[in-house]
Amino acid sequence: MSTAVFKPSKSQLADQSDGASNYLNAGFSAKSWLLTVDHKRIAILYLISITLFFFLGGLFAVLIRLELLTPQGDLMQAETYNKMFTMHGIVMIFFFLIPSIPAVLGNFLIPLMIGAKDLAFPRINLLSWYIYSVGGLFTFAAIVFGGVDTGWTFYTPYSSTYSNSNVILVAVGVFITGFSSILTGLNFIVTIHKMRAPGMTWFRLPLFVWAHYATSIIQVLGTPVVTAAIMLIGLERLFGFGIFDPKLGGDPLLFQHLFWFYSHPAVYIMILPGMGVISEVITCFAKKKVFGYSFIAFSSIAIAVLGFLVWGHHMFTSGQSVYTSLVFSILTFLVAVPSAIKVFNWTATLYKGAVSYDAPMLYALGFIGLFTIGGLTGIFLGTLAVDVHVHDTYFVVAHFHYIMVGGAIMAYMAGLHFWWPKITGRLYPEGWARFSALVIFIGFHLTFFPQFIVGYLGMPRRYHVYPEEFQILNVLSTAGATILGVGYLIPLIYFTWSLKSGPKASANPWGAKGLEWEKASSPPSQYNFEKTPVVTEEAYDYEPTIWLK
Amino acid sequence: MSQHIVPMRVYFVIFFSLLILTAVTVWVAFFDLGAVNDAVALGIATTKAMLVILYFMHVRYSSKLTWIFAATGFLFLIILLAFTLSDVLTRDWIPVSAGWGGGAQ
Amino acid sequence: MAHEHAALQHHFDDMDQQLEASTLGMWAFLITEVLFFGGLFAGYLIYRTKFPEAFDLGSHELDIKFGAINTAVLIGSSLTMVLAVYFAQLGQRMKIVFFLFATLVLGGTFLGIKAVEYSHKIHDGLLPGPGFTFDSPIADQVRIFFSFYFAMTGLHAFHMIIGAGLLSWLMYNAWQGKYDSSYNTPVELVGLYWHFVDIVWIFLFPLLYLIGRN
Amino acid sequence: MNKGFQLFPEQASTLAAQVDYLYFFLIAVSLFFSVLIFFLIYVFAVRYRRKSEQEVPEQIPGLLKLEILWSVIPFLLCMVVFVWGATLYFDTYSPPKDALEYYVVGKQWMWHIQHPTGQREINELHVPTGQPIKLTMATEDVIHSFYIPAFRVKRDVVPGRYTSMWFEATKPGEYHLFCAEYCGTKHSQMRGRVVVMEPADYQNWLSGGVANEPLEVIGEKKFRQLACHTCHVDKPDARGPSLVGVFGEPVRLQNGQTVTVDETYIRESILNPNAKIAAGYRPVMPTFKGQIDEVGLLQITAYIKSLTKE
Repeated sequence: MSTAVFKPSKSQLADQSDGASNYLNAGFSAKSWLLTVDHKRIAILYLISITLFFFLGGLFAVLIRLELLTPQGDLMQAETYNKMFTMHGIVMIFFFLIPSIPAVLGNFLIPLMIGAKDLAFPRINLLSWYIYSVGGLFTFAAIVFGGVDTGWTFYTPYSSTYSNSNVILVAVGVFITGFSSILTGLNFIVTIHKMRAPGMTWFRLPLFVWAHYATSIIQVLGTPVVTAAIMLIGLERLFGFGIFDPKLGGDPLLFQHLFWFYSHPAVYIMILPGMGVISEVITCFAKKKVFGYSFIAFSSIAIAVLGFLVWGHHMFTSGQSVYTSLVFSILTFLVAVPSAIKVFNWTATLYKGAVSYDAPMLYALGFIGLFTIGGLTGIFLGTLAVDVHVHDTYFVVAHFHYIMVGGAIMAYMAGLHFWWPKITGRLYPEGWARFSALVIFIGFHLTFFPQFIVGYLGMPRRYHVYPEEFQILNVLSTAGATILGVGYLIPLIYFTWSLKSGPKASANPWGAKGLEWEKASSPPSQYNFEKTPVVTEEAYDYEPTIWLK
Repeated sequence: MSQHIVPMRVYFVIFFSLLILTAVTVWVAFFDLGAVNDAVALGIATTKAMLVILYFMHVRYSSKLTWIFAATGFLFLIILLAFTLSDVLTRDWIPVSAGWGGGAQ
Repeated sequence: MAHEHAALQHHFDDMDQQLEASTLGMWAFLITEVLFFGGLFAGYLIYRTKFPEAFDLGSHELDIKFGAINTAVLIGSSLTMVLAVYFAQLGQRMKIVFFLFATLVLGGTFLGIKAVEYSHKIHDGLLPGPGFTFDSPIADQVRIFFSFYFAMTGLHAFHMIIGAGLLSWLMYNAWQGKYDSSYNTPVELVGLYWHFVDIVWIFLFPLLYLIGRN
Repeated sequence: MNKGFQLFPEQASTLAAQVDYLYFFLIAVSLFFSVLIFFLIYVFAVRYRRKSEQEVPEQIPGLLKLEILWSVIPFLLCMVVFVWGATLYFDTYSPPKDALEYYVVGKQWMWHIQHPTGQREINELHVPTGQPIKLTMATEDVIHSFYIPAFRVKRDVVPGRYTSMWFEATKPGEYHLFCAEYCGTKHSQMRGRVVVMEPADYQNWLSGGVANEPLEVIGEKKFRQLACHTCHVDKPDARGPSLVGVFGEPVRLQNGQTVTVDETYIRESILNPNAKIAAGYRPVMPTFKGQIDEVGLLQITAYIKSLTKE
């Protein structure tokens, strides 16, 4: 592993103190971006690619909602519809939600927050973006060549034997992308262990970093198992291996176990980083030390570990053993506790604060509201008898959209607004940002709340046509989706506008705590800090502290 | 952390232990001991793996952090195996025909 | 920082930090590998539980000689690998190259024997798929055994091939004199990887060849 | 079937109300916590609004007692819900002894249903009220899931084995029957209706339909058609074991193990005869894989079950 020695020269350091030299203007050629090993530039590469995938996945969502406007299948064929929801799921989960906060905000911020010059393995970081892109290309090719119709869950034997669509191409795409996720997680773990600045002890770390540490554990432990399962599907389709073929004695439930061993914890890959963002935003806009720091920190780790013990709650009706279901159910309730702890602590942080309502805070408060509903309905699904009724209905669809869209994307938006001045050095238009937060909040509820009702009524998910008494609720949902879509387009426009025309941001426009605000310029210089910072205080140390007894 | 250099002798001792264990496990496989066979084969394999991890991979001389990392992978592997197996083994405890008129129990 | 090593990357403070980070990264990667193979082991375990007779029949088809010899070969290659690391720590250039080469040869031997085994099995119609033939009332279940046999040993062999590539790259660098007592991290990391691949085989051998033999 | 706008599904089985009580309890708990959180956020947000840019509030790092309180209370509530839900769930796995057995076979994309009296239906299920009904289900191809929202029951139908579920309808009417597990192109059209009738109406319906033979009679015909009876006869020197009175009884296998003769064992013995051979017999039976479908398997099983010792 030979490498050249990069050291900022004296002149570069002098430049950056007057804001002239930063990571953005350190080079303008395509090569300086595509072969960069700077974690901040790689974060920008991710930002662009996941935005593309987000709007691609969003397009599928719009088409799905339009089709469901009427009970009949009038916009598209059943086959096309099935491909739509499959591609929506695959694109949104593997190519948007899983990389979103970690690969963009985590990549950009973790070294800055812990006082490091870069992630531990900068070239592996770049490699993981390329792996992600190659995986994305395979998936995109599968879409172009006619799509895939297995559902994002790839249940066997439908996916391994019966489906006539491009399962192999997509499987290869997801397989490859998995390694990108693994490498990102691995990079974060090592960085957080080994690259902290002097004085940055574990219990001085920002909660954002704790959340990402927990996320990385899941990425490293969970992803390989789904990778193996998808590899077996590939072998079965290519060579007829027959491991999942019931005609040979294969057990279709084996795939479900392997799949959910990853895919349930994967939900926490999506939501934990969001929880990290919320902890940062709430403390900053309440100007207060977070309430119960160590409880929030350890609840992240608890969620990551317990998250691996509950996957069977996706299989309560699958023919899984009753006794195994009982164990999975009780463990599922255990995961509820650390999530509840977080929500209570965030709320308590506001108590006696000095709260202001800038856009990131609006998104964060929206997150708490939506995540609370999403989390509580998760309890419904962990409850054995109730789950039997609502499993595979729109109740489930509503629940996980409350977590993933209401939770993860709200948090992503909160974080994007919060750190936008740091990332780009520009301010976004505050009025528009608050407006879009409101639009998204309203649009979201209108889209997904009716789905709880239609789900309990019994409308199964993945239905192209449905009984007509469900129509009114579906129309409401589609109307909400339209508003939601507009809500996501507004930020796209004003963010793009602010890149050129937004007012210049100071190093710490929010008056926030943390190394990235206090010790780095906006945008940060190429090597983050002029000299390695030394940490002497705890996170969010706004003066003065009163110790309650 | 400067590197800990292990005397070469240790490596040879481990190498010969591994070879002997391999011979033993093959030898035992030809006796019919029922379920004991499986236990012995897996026990020997685990022992061999431990020797490789502790000595060849230097975990014995490494920081506590490395110990934790080395253990974590296997711990979660056990979780995966245990839960999956628990499903397969207890699936038929309530037979399909439970409670049928004249049905099986 | 009085003296900076040429191999020190810009974002690390010193060589110790770089070494610790790399080693930890390798271990994290190996955790991933444990669970990657773990997915297959879970499948194997379940089917072995469901179809014990078929799996016994299947393992009778495997040649215990090949398996045992390969186990010994791989253990030998682990020894030569660890010796390469040992001499890298001492900074003895030619001995590093020699033991890396020995490891490569043993690894190649393993793959060669594996290839012979594979061709026998394929010739006997034991490759799962449309051409699978096995004379038994429970041939379908035996076919599942062979699915696992080929998937697991195939994935293992694939890791060996990658390992061989890494060894060749190390040999080139060692020959160039890039590793000495102050910097030999790549040798150590590839060593960890190679031993891990060895461990996988240590489990595959009894599971596929030995259990249910009698 | 209520075609109009609804906010809550009908309750048409003994289970429905029980599930709904638990559901309402969960809603009450959820409402309590959501309202609590939203109220607190609202109050704090208004009350502690930042007054000036320079304002820095008092810092409160946390309070252990509160943390314990809000960990323990949700945990205890969750345990209540767990026990409640688990009890109900266990009930759904324990059909009453007097349940009538129906057979369901799912295939892309239809439900094939057989009554114990022999009636066959496609995508329709007629049942009487006040009578526990047990469904034994199989699938010809991929995983399906048999779902009747008004009864609050759902169970996946898994290829290669039987699954089962039971219910007792309480309210006459027509209800939806859905396939809830995605099963391919026409998944959303794999649905039908459940018709619940008063017992007397059900009897009328049974007798009014096309002439139907009881399941075991159809099964017997199949049994003869496939020439099973040439070996499986009640004679000491027969090539195959007698099937009279075997159902539900243990049988010794050649390898020394003992299995109970149930649906799964019969199914396996027809499709893969030599996997588990009864002690004292030679592995001479050919497989019937490909000659018989899941429906036929269920019919023969019903016939074998009907063979009781005098």
